[in-house]
Amino acid sequence: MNASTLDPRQVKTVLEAALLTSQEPLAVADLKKLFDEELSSDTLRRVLEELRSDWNGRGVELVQVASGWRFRVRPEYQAFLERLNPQKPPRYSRAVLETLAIIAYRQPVTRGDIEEIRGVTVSTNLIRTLEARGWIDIVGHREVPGRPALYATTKAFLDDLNLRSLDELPPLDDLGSLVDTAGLAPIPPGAEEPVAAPLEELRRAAAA
Amino acid sequence: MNASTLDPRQVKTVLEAALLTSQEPLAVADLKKLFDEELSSDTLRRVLEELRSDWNGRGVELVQVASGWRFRVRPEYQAFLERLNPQKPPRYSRAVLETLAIIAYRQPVTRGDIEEIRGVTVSTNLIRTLEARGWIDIVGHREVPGRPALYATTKAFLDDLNLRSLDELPPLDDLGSLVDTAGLAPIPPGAEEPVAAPLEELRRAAAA
Amino acid sequence: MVSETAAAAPVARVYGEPVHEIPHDLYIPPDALEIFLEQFEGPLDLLLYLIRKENINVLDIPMAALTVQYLEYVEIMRAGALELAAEYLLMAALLIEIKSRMLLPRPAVAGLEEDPRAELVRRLLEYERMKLAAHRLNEVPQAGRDFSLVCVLFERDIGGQMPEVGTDDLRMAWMTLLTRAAVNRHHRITREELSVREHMSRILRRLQEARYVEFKELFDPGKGIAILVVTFLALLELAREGLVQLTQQPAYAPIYVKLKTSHLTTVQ
Repeated sequence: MNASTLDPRQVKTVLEAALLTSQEPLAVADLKKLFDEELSSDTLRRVLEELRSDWNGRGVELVQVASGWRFRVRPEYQAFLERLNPQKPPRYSRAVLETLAIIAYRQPVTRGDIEEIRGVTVSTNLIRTLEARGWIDIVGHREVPGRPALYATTKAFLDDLNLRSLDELPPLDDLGSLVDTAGLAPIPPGAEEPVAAPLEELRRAAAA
Repeated sequence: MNASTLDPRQVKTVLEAALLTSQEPLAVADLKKLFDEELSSDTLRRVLEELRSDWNGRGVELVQVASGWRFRVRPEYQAFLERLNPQKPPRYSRAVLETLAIIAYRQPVTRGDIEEIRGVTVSTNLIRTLEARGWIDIVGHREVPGRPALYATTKAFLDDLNLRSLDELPPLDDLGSLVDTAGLAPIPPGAEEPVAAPLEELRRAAAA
Repeated sequence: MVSETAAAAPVARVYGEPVHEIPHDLYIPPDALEIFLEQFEGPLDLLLYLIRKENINVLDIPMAALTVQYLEYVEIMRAGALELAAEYLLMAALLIEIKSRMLLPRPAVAGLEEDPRAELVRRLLEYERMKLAAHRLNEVPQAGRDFSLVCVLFERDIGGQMPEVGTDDLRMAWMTLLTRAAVNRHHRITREELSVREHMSRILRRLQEARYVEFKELFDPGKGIAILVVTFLALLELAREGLVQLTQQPAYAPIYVKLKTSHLTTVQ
């Protein structure tokens, strides 16, 4: 599927898929990133309005909130859904968990440190979620321009995770061997082609 | 809205809303709980099939996996969404993948069985990784000295791979294709198909 | 360039042919060797590589040649002072044993069962099957990695129930970060390092309350020597990261620890 040949209907399909899968509301600026070609905010808003009316009369509706657009259940359908596994606790998004992991393992850290490790911006909202929970707090400021706050985990965090100290967190020292850190596909199986550079090549390289 | 006066169209609307909001696949038995009135499994399945075809040609599709029904993004639309969300679960190393494959195709197996097949020690960390992911669990113990734990793959593993049962795993290579001279192939014990039946029994015994 | 020709020559292709030894003076860069050997998941993987590379019939493995070649690799690993897993040596012993049993006379009607190589062949094939299965399993699209799941907000009234987080969630989150390779692989976090970081947070919290604290007040001898050492390391790390300042006027006077402030920095 080529983003540059999108017709308006496909723009709507992509927007719908993105909004249905996002855990957070998506701002128009975020939605623009979905497409290669430049889409004006006006075009996007028009398609969003269309999408909203497409969902009229369904159990789920598209709404605009302060931070963007999102789908949610229509209040009149809540009662039905509440009959499903009512005891199931909600879960944090991966963004929240990653931020929490970085603060736990690398404390004290600034928001900039977290962004560097995650490779994406960390929203104020996200930090606030963890602060509101009482799991992180500010323990100081780094003396660089802007004096960014240094975050650390609190005792409440340890208590809630049933830990006596940070030492009891799972050690990370050998996790590296469990993931494909190079981001490469696994080495092709030996039956098709040899897995490794033949020793001869190494020798030749060494002898050269 | 009164559940006892639901017309078939509303049944579909409620099902759709439930499936769109659920973080886990929903089994037919779960879906029945949504309604006051008794709905037969057949009726539900018919409505689900209708819902599935309603979503044809959209960015999202309704699929059936091991634990039930759920919506997912069609793989051909994933490329668009990736521009929004760089967070993905880890790509595992070969050690993890080989261990997972042995558990998936030879289950139930002990850590010793895995070590025997791979010819190397299997670290606790490696097993923990797959357990933490919710892909494997202990379904019993082998009655030999030390009572080693028997591992099997979970429904969540099949769900994450969008499969309904172990039969849908990629088939194992024919031994004949691995040896040069067909016909002379020694048949290794247990080389046939993954054994699903004894596994169910073990689970039942473990739950009892 | 003797090694050039020696290296290019086929190694152990024919039954019973002598296998070229690696010249003793040949230098292989340890890094290259390590990367090369790291690609193997163990002795079975290495053996399979040797067999497939030479196009050897798995059902009729030339034990002498294979053993020599295998030992050659093991020898390089040892010479390179690489940490050699015991499994590699165990396999070497097994290969030698099979090789010697091949020399013994066998019953006239020798089926594969009587072949000393049968068990090795069975293991090699089973491992290869699983290795291929692992590769294929990894190609099956995975939720979250290759396709997203739908997740529409449902503001359920669950009595303000907060999301639960377990240590496994944090571990998983970290593995995700590792995969994205944004985290430097050499930045390994050990338990020891973690408790240092915990004490860094503790000292910073303490300094928030009091502008400065006397050095020795930060240490509590009652907690044991391990905590004292960790506290000291935490202070050093804080100073290194420029988060605190350690000052002492004359020699032997009390040492003070204070938060580093921009005001002080400019005065200096």
